[in-house]
Amino acid sequence: MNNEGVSLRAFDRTRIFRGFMLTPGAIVTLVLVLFALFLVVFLSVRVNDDSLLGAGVSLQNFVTIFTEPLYGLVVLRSLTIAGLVTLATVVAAYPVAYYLAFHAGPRRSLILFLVTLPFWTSYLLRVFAWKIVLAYNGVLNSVLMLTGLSAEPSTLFLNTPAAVVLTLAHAYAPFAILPIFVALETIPKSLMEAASDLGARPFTTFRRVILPNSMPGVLSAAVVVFVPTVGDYVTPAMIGGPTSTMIGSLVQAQFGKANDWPFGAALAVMVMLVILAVVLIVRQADRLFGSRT
Amino acid sequence: MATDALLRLDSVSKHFSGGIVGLNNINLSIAEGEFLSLLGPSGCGKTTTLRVIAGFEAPTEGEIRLDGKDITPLRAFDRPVNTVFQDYALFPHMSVAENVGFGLSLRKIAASERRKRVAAALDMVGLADKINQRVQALSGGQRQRVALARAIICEPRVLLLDEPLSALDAHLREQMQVELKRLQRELGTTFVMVTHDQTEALSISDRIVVMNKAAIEQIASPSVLYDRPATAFVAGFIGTSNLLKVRLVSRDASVLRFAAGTLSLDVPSNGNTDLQPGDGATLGVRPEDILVSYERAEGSVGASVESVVFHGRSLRVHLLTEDKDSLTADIPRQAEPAAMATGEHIFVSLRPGASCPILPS
Amino acid sequence: MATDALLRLDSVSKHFSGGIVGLNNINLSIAEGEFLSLLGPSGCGKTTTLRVIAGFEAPTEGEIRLDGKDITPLRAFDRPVNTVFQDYALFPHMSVAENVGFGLSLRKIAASERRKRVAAALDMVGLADKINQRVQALSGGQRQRVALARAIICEPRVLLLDEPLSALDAHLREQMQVELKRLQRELGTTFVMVTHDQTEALSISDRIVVMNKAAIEQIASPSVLYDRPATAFVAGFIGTSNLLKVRLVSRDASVLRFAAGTLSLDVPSNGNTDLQPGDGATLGVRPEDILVSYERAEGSVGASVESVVFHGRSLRVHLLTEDKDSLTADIPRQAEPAAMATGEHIFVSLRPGASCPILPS
Amino acid sequence: MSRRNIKTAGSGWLRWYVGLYLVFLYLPVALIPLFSFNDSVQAAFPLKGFTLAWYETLIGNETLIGALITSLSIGLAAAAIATLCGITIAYMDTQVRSSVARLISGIARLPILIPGVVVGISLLILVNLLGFGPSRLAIVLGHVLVCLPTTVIIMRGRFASIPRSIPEAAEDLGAGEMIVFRRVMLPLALPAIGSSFMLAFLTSFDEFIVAFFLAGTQPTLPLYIWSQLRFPKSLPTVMALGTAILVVSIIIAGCAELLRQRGLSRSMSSRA
Amino acid sequence: ADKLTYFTWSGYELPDFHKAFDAAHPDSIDISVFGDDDDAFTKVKAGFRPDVAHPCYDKIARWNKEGLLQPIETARIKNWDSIFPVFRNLLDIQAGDGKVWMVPWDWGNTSILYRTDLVKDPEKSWNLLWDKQYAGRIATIDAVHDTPVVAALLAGVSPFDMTPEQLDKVADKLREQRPLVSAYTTDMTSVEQSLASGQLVAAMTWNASAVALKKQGVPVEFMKPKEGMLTWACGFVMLKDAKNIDLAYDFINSRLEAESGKALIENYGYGASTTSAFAAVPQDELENLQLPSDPETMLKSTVFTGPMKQNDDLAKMFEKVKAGG
Ligand SMILES: Nc1ncnc2c1ncn2[C@@H]1O[C@H](COP(=O)(O)OP(=O)(O)OP(=O)(O)O)[C@@H](O)[C@H]1O
Ligand SMILES: Nc1ncnc2c1ncn2[C@@H]1O[C@H](COP(=O)(O)OP(=O)(O)OP(=O)(O)O)[C@@H](O)[C@H]1O
Ligand SMILES: NCCCCNCCCN
Ligand SMILES: [Mg+2]
Ligand SMILES: [Mg+2]
Repeated sequence: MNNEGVSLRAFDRTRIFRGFMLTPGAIVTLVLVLFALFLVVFLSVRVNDDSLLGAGVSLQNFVTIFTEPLYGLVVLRSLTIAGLVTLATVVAAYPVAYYLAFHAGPRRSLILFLVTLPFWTSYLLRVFAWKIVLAYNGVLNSVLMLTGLSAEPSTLFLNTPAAVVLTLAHAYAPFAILPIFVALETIPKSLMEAASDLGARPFTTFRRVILPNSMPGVLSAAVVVFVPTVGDYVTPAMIGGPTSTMIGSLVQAQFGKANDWPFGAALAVMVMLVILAVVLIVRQADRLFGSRT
Repeated sequence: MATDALLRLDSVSKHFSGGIVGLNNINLSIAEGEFLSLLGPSGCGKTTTLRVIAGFEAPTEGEIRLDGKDITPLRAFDRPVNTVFQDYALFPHMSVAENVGFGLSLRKIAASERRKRVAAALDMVGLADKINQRVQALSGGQRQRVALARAIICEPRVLLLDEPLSALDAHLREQMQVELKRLQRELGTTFVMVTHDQTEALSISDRIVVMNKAAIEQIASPSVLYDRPATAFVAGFIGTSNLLKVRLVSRDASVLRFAAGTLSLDVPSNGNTDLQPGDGATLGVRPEDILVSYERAEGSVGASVESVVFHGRSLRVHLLTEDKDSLTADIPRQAEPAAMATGEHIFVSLRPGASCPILPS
Repeated sequence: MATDALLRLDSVSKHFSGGIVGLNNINLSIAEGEFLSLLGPSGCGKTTTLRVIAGFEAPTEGEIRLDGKDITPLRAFDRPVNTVFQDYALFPHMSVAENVGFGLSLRKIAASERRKRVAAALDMVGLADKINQRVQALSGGQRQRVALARAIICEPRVLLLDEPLSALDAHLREQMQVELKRLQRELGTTFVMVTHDQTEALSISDRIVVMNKAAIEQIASPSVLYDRPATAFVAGFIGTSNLLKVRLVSRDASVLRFAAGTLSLDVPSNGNTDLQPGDGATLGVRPEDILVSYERAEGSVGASVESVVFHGRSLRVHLLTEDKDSLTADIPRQAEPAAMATGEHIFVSLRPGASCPILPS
Repeated sequence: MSRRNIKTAGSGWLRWYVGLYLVFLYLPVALIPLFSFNDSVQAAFPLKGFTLAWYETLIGNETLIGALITSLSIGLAAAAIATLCGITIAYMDTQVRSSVARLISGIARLPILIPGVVVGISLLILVNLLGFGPSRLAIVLGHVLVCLPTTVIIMRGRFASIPRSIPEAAEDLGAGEMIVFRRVMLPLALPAIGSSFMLAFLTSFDEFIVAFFLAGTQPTLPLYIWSQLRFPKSLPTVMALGTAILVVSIIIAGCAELLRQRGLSRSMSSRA
Repeated sequence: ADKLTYFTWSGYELPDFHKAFDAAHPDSIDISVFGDDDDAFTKVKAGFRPDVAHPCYDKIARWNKEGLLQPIETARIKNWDSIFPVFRNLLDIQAGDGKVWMVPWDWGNTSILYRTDLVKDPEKSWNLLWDKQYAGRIATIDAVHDTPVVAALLAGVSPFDMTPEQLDKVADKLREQRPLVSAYTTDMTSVEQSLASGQLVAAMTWNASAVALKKQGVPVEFMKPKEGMLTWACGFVMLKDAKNIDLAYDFINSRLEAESGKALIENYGYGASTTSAFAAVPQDELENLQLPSDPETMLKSTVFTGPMKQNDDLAKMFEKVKAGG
């Protein structure tokens, strides 16, 4: 009997704990996330009449998106640029995370700090700094001319997709480093020893044991970099020039200059679905390759 | 430098941070094709020894030679050595087959050949039907066998085994021992195995290294180790021996007569010792060499039964003699008194002809 | 419902995804204060049984009762049960002391009292000097002992031990067995221990459950299991028995005379059996019950020595009889022929008075 | 010391790489202090002359200090809430695995897909409906939404990589779910928690578009900087501001690091 | 006490512009800023509710259509009569009955700012922004009422009212320009930096940029294209449910003080809407800033960016062209 009372209390405690654990997430997701999601989906099937929520119900927005080649083109361009950014960011960040996880020793927290420090300055300011680097009379051109690699300054660095990739790869550095670092850190040392023992040189150990086991982190990093990049509009606008116009700018413009919220929402829904598809495909591919994500 | 040694550890020491001594001046040379076992209490440095040989730990001092060449600076992957890890260290992202085939795949062995050898290795460890399973879904013993297959398949010059059979039942274990021994003979591989199972060490090894407190106590063949342990520690560790403080009473050409209190012990001298009557010594008396009886006989001593433990073929009996010596005896179940019980009073004598190691006092 | 059972498993089955059967209709009742061992080959479901009792796996079917109450729906922390995990599962972010003290700290035990009990528990497992170490810096056997101390310290009603001594040498192991047994008696705790060591199971348990392929083969006390195994599997598993196909030749009041080819075997009948002369049966013959000699005697059979393995006190000899039966014999080293060698021809007979289990054919 | 030759062999090029990477990270950032002392509105080479004039304009600039405080408090609050949500959602998803928990975890990772404008507009509508309108609180909510996917993703990865037998062992010793969480899983997830918090804070501290829509009359630092950047002649002042933030964060983090190391060296003495 | 909420272009919140208000109501204003008035409109449409906002004239129709505004009584605007008649009489601000939707405050010009050293003696025409030899070194303003208006002028189409066919012509003109443009932007900081560095040789800017660059000694000229500069005007509106009407009037009034306009002229080089402000600025300074003391005459040679009937269609088209469609 007594026992029963005890376990009942424990049962309640579990319930309370679970309730407590669910509450913050539930409030945030069910109120904030669902509201935003609902609004964008709702708007996307409305007809623009310049009012807050549009009028009627129609799939016309989607018809427009799928019939005008421009949108496909811009989405493709966005995916390409975001893909490149993700690739560049993750590939560049991985060795740093690796170093942090396995080699940094007592310097680990210092380097972690150094890695995040630049991001305390405003993003806009950093973009400006990149402009100074890439500009006509900028650092890069000066270096090229000083080293004799080029005779006259190039205007080709700024306002190109390459500039966007560079700037974003810089901007998202900690977002790639930290998740990969967290994943690498959890790999038992004995796995690497086992691989080495079986004759795997460091690179093979890396490729066949460390990399697959860090894939959860790499994927997290990729998602955290890729997804917001696809929808970014500030960076392309500031440093990318017209050839870098991404889907985010179009969405943004529909909500601003063009004042067609329903169409903007439809574009947003479309992008979300495309990104979701990309992420799911990548995750599936990763499963096929046997990762344990 | 012994030229016939395949592997040599020269004055190898390993100090961990925090002042912990993992290995203290280990000297060891292992011949090609030898089956060497490391035996010793928990924490004595067995795993550390293997790790130093495999190349996972750099010795703080000393060097490791393979074929006479100093391999101390070589990395693990450059040493023709494979390891079965105490905690298995299976790759969680690979299937059983991928784990086992990993080493081969590094050696650019054709896929078909690889498949064949993986299947054969898994067959050997009795896991042919688990070939495509995830390693997480395996039981403890199954994991251990996968680890074994993974290391063996590479046919290294030296195979290091860290308690490779500890999770297996006696049956499977004996089977695996036979397999290991066969493999070792067939491939001519040198095996260095850590085990905590004395019988296993005695039955499978060419030589046994007994370690204690980061150092080597004795290196010898199983029978020498068993019959002539160099130290009381070894005697105690190998045979669950009773260590009896005795005095030499008399000696003739072939027999030494010792006494411990009223218990008299006749031990074949084997040309042994230069003990003189009256000298003290320590005698290692094995449990199976102790006879018990309900009747007093000459040279026997009375004792009370402290506890009786069923061991299957025998009963392990803990006794306290009238001289307050604690003794452990293994009594065959068929022998009399068949049903010994705690608290009974009996008489103890030494089995005639029992060869008891005489140890430095 | 047996009223005196502390713990009951009623028709418990566990199916894993992928159609793997972990447990198949297990019925088991364990009395208060009992020491029960689970014995069986690797992968037979021992760990799964413990996990079901501890509350980590919900049985697919069946229920678990404690004190007659159905605890199947209870979570692990609500069960007065503690576990020593096969892979230790020590908390990597805590020191040895913190690991061991974890359970107590949950029970709101004063810090001073806790420190005392932690020290005592570590003392018991021989790790008093490692109290403030990180668990990563421990050897395999040391970790296992920390896991043991961590589970024991809580004094649960039922203690589940999954191969708790597998990483320990015989010496320490026997010491720990004695400690476990003492603890169990003192605290009146019920122990359910998985082990792969037959001797350990026989020596420490009140009853032994032999499992095979997710099911129970036999539940019995050690001596009954040893002397009267219910199945050939149990006989083979427990005693490394030779399973001989025999025919009953004749019988009298006390002795059954069997024959396997030219080998004749006289077995005490123990009022056993209703076999009639001419009937076939399987006899479990233990290695230590096989006698070898260089001379033919009545009822013996010729055999050749296939291999000889040194086991310390005895030699394990694998034999092939003239009738092509494979036999394993344990020959005391003191017995003749003392130095048996592979390829020799000898004669085999059954030790008079040996009690051989007669198994259903 | 013990595993030196094993661990650091082959790390030579890696060290170089990390060095170069740091140069890459700091190259543009280092220009900010440089031009903040340059006596010219144009942020271009060659440098004109040294001046502290831009810093003088910072001092006593109440809007700026207000914006800084607003951003810091919003960043801390949003990062704390997002990390809390990330921890709880990921934990319930990977450990308790109820269908509700999984659903929430799935939804929580979606906002990363929603364009910032949409987040800004919908939350503006929402906070008006809720009655408190654009304000710091509104921005905090917006940033929680923006950071949530990141924190959930990171925390999920971490919790999933802890062997199941660890929480099982704790539970077995009598720890209820809360204690398993608090005493075992949480400490084991600490590095990930730090990472989550850091990333969430950085995101919030830098976020612009959502903040634009949700800001009432208290601008965040990015809003302030952005409005200043529309004035070409404010550029050096903004550079000075960026430099000041950099310096202060170095000092704060440096002190924290010193304290931490001192604490660590004490606990390290018994370590391997 | 309640505070006035004022939503304005960043940079237009300076206390110098409403000293009188601050003196009368210390610490009674909360300011929120925006970067372009499209964003401002979006935020207000989504529910942000300031008392007074500061959009430009061409957006008034849009704000009105959404029902965001309430009329302002000119009778309560002390200096109403000192506002230049051109601005006072703007068509779209009339709310009838002595009421207006917007009180004009600032105005200025949009044209090509070019490097005199890098572009030698250009034809005085907007066509410079279509000149292939400067491909990649041209920037133009990213707003409907700027670049598309110019494109319309060059295509010979009225920017303020066009047929769909004419809109297509404008689109073609814009497409023609896109490959040459290095950036569509409203970020004058970047544009000025780029002009100064030589990355850009010519860009569409507001006149303040010309003033600033010249002051730094950069060799630039603010062109007077033969098709006409663009002239814009902005002003104050009162939101429908403004809570602080009295404060709002006081605020607008303070902004129409001469010294407020003077501060505007002297700080940014933009024109104030009041004659009194112009009177307060020395003549040579006005000349320096290329500000005519009478916008009336100036407007004869410039194009006033009033409401565009097809604003939304143009905007959508412009977005597509920029994206490459
Ligand atoms: N999570 C799982 N998923 C699928 N199969 C499993 C899982 N866990 C265990 N099994 C399988 O169930 C069977 C029983 O496993 P269990 O761990 O109980 O074996 P065991 O008797 O403890 O063996 P050992 O002595 O080797 O530890 C094994 O065949 C194993 O492969
Ligand atoms: N990384 C380490 N840091 C500090 N001490 C260590 C480390 N690794 C091992 N030790 C200590 O060194 C000693 C030897 O450890 P080792 O693992 O070699 O023991 P072992 O003989 O394999 O024991 P077992 O049979 O229990 O596995 C132990 O006391 C252990 O605590
Ligand atoms: N801060 C710059 C203000 C420029 C005014 N914009 C003009 C828009 C024309 N309608
Ligand atoms: Mg070990
Ligand atoms: Mg098991």
